[in-house]
Amino acid sequence: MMYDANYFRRFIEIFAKYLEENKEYLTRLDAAIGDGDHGINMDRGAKAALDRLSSTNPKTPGEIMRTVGMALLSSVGGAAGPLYGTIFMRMSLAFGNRDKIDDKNLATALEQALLGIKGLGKAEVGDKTMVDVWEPVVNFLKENIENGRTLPEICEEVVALAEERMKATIPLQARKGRASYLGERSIGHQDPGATSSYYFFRSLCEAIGGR
Amino acid sequence: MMYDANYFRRFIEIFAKYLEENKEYLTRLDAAIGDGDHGINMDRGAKAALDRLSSTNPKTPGEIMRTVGMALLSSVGGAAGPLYGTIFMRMSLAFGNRDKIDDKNLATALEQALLGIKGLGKAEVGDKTMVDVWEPVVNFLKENIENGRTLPEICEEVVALAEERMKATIPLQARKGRASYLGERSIGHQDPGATSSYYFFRSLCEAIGGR
Amino acid sequence: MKKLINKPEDVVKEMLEGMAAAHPDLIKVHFEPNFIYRADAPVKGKVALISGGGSGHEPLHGGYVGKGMLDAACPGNVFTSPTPDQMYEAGKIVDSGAGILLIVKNYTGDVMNFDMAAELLKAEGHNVESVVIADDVAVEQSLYSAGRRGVGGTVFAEKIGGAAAEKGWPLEEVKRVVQKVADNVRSIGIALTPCTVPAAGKPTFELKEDEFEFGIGIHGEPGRRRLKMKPADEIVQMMMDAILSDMPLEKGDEVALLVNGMGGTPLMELYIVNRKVSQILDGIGVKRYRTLVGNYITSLEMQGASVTVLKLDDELKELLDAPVHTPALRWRT
Amino acid sequence: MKKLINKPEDVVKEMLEGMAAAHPDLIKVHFEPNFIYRADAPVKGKVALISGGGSGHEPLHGGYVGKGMLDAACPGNVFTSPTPDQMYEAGKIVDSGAGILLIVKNYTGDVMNFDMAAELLKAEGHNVESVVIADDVAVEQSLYSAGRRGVGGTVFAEKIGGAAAEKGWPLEEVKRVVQKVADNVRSIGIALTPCTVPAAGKPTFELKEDEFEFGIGIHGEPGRRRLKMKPADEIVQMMMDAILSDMPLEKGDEVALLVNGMGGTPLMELYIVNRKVSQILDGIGVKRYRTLVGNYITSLEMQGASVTVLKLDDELKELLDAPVHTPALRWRT
Ligand SMILES: Nc1ncnc2c1ncn2[C@@H]1O[C@H](COP(=O)(O)OP(=O)(O)O)[C@@H](O)[C@H]1O
Ligand SMILES: Nc1ncnc2c1ncn2[C@@H]1O[C@H](COP(=O)(O)OP(=O)(O)O)[C@@H](O)[C@H]1O
Ligand SMILES: [Mg+2]
Ligand SMILES: [Mg+2]
Ligand SMILES: [Mg+2]
Ligand SMILES: [Mg+2]
Repeated sequence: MMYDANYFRRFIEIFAKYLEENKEYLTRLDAAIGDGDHGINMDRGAKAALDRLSSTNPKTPGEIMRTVGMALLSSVGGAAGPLYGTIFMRMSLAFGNRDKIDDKNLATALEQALLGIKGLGKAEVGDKTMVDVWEPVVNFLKENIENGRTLPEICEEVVALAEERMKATIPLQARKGRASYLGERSIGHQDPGATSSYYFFRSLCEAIGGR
Repeated sequence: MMYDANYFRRFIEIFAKYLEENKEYLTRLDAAIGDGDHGINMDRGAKAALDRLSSTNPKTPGEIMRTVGMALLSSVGGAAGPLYGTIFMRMSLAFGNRDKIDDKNLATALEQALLGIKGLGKAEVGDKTMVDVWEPVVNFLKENIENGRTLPEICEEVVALAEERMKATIPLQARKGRASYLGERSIGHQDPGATSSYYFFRSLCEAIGGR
Repeated sequence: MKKLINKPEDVVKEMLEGMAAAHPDLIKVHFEPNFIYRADAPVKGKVALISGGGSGHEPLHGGYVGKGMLDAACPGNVFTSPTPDQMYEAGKIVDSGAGILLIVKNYTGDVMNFDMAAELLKAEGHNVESVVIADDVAVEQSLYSAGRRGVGGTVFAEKIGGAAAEKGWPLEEVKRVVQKVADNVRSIGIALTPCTVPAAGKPTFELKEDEFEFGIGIHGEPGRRRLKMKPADEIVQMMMDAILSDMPLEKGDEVALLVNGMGGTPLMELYIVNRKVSQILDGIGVKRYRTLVGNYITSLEMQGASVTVLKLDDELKELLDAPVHTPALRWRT
Repeated sequence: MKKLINKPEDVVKEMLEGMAAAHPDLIKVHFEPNFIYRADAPVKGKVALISGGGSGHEPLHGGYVGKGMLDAACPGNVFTSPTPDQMYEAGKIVDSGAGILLIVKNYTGDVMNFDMAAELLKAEGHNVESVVIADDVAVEQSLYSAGRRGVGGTVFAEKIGGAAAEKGWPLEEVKRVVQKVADNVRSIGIALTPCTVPAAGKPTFELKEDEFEFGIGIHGEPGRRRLKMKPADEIVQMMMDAILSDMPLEKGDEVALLVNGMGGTPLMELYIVNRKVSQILDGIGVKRYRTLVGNYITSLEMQGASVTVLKLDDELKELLDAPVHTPALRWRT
């Protein structure tokens, strides 16, 4: 499988749509254990990214990801801004100036993004952050793609895994980010960043259908 | 009729009891068209007066009234403090150092008190203040006492008149005091000071029963 | 009612104790009767400025006691004018012989209690003058009311009068300049929420989610009108219309501005108000000489704001800029 | 939600415009990216202090820009850390060549965004150092969390660091003394009511009439524990126990105190809090060298308070007392 610039534009559009639709939901999740801005921030960031995409009209997948990354970095703020900004910047670096991205490139790029998040935030699986979704999902993708499967073939499994790991943050006590200040009171709530990460992977998968 | 120191002590006790019982009521009336403190202030003042009476134990009607007046002046504050303070101070002056007060003395003292209120506050009948109760009631008392009747004989009429004039403040627009700032919004509410004045005259009358 | 207090009947006393603990270099506190006075009072040769009023308007007046402003402040119970004995005892302590100026906000209760105190002080040989501040343009028909209320203009009156007194001006001169402030200052206030007097335990009025009160005073009382909620810019436009129609300012005039919070308003919102106030004044060519934004005269935890505009001349500018050092206002010292 | 605002998405921009209008002598405002900077920046030979964080904590940080305190403040959206481009652009304007000290409140988002800005500035040859403020003793198990939050101690860090920079100290020395403040300051906060982020339109949490939150931060987040409402003295005792058990103060030690309102608390209540704080410190023989009471670091219109205690030595005392002239803090100038 090869993914061209259109695919990545579609991915961003779908991700932005999910963030807009779930702005209040994400904000409510963040209000319970954080400061209630995650949905507002991500929606503002996604809109800034779409604006930047349409005004600068980047041509390659790498340029698209860089444009989105820069837009998120300078508009989201909070913890999610640098984290999501890094995700897209790292993916852009991994894509280089290729016109089309294959499954292997994609897996490598996502792995780089995961390393970026972990380097920045120092969170491990189980800390009740977006890493709880990212690490298992990226590992699953990497393994399957190394074994010759393609993203369209494993899409349903990816989305299901992301959803499962997102929900699995509920019983955890947060050890990183703002929710950690709540101590045991953070138990019983779903992590907002894990939830937006679920939409990330879901959008990546749905973008394929629009080919 | 002659009224001794015991009579005036009883008057103060009854007045204090009414103010305590109607603290919230007076405060509610004042909240509607003023700043919601009339009941609190009058109750605090009455308690200060009782304290002062029991600690200094004045012997004559004039001393009792002066003690109460000073206590009100230095504990009530607001508009009601000087007004009620003046009422008791003027009555004290009119009583002089007599041991017993007759109806004529009483009528004169109340007339002096009315002059005191009007001199201080510059309010006329119809301005929606305590003067709306005081002026007709004092005129009624004065006339009847000049015609040879005594307070016990006219008590019921005095209380009824005071109540009627108190209620008659409801449709008025305030032109003096804090309620005047509300303009037409002051219409439809009973004046708090007129209401405490009704308790004043009612207490003065009920104190007779306790002789 | 949820408040960081102990017993409602103790709030004023405990507040005064807390003030004394915070500012021992600036103020002293006298209890029963209650007043706050300059730590270095009486200041030789200097006219003594005394103000006061109900508590609940903090930092007014106690926060303005100190060098270049008040010599004493007499706090009544919450929203209740102080009693004459407070001003009387304060006057005896702070009068250095140069006389006393009473700065009185125009409320029936305040005026009567201060008048009584003035009589008591005069009877003992003190030279006493008063200026009444009545700057609230919300009170339209002032002939048919107790006159305009004294609100935000009081802060400027105390600052400017205090500067004049600090310079050693005689009583008549200090009175003249405070009266000049009173004559040239206008204010208007609005409320988004009511406030709760501790002893009452309930808010003085109720407001729906989509309503605000226009033309409030500073005692948690309802305003002149209840209106549907609007964007800040429209509310400020109404406020400025009320002020400017009462105070014809000409192009080139200079003003001091006070954009004041009622106690529970975030500073962010006050700056948003100031933005529009400034735009409106700039639009008519009036120069903003100095602007204060913050909580200067409040109504407990009420959310709302007031705007005060003082027309300046050279004399007022110099006195406004003069050094001041009090718990709540400090500059050039 | 009832607020004196226009559109929720415009609050930060309009607040900045209102600040620029109010304080043209002290600050300038840059838009897109947003930051507030000293009107006289860059100040030759002086280390530049930059701080920032989410908006909604006013007067922090923008109100502390000026002589003797910050050179620039970068406001994010309400309760949201600023983005790296803000600190980057601010740094380019305010660095006179003597280097930049970033004062960062310890939140994951703030730390990451400031770190990124530091990288960008270093890449362009600026000398950049950071100090992270983490003074909130409410965060008990700091090993199992993102570490303690930065709250009221930030005000002292900015004041004292600003004084050191103003004296012309080199970057390492300014950093050292700000780190000393960070090491010797402790805070704790409580809330009686939540607050509402304009863009969210709803309060972040709900509290019953008889409940309060103990151990809150400054972002309208719930605290460590929800407790039944108590008299002020008992609440303050709990707060001081939390601070003092983390910060063994000895008889004779001197401290600076900040009794801070969360934005919607009447000053009266803050003084009532200060009364008890002072009694407790006096009780253990700790000397109160200087006390600030008021709204210094807030959470929009939240009702509540925080207490910050900074242990002083001669160096810190001198720097604390040094002249400062900003919109929100001014003395000796
Ligand atoms: N150290 C970290 N590592 C990874 N993810 C983190 C970290 N800290 C926070 N997050 C994620 O960020 C989310 C919160 O984002 P957001 O609400 O936008 O930022 P903030 O907490 O600054 O308000 C959390 O739900 C969590 O998933
Ligand atoms: N000028 C006046 N003359 C006579 N009575 C007045 C005057 N002003 C106010 N009052 C009376 O005082 C009452 C209010 O008293 P109170 O609430 O204790 O004082 P304040 O208005 O200062 O809060 C009013 O209801 C009115 O009857
Ligand atoms: Mg958040
Ligand atoms: Mg009243
Ligand atoms: Mg009153
Ligand atoms: Mg945030």
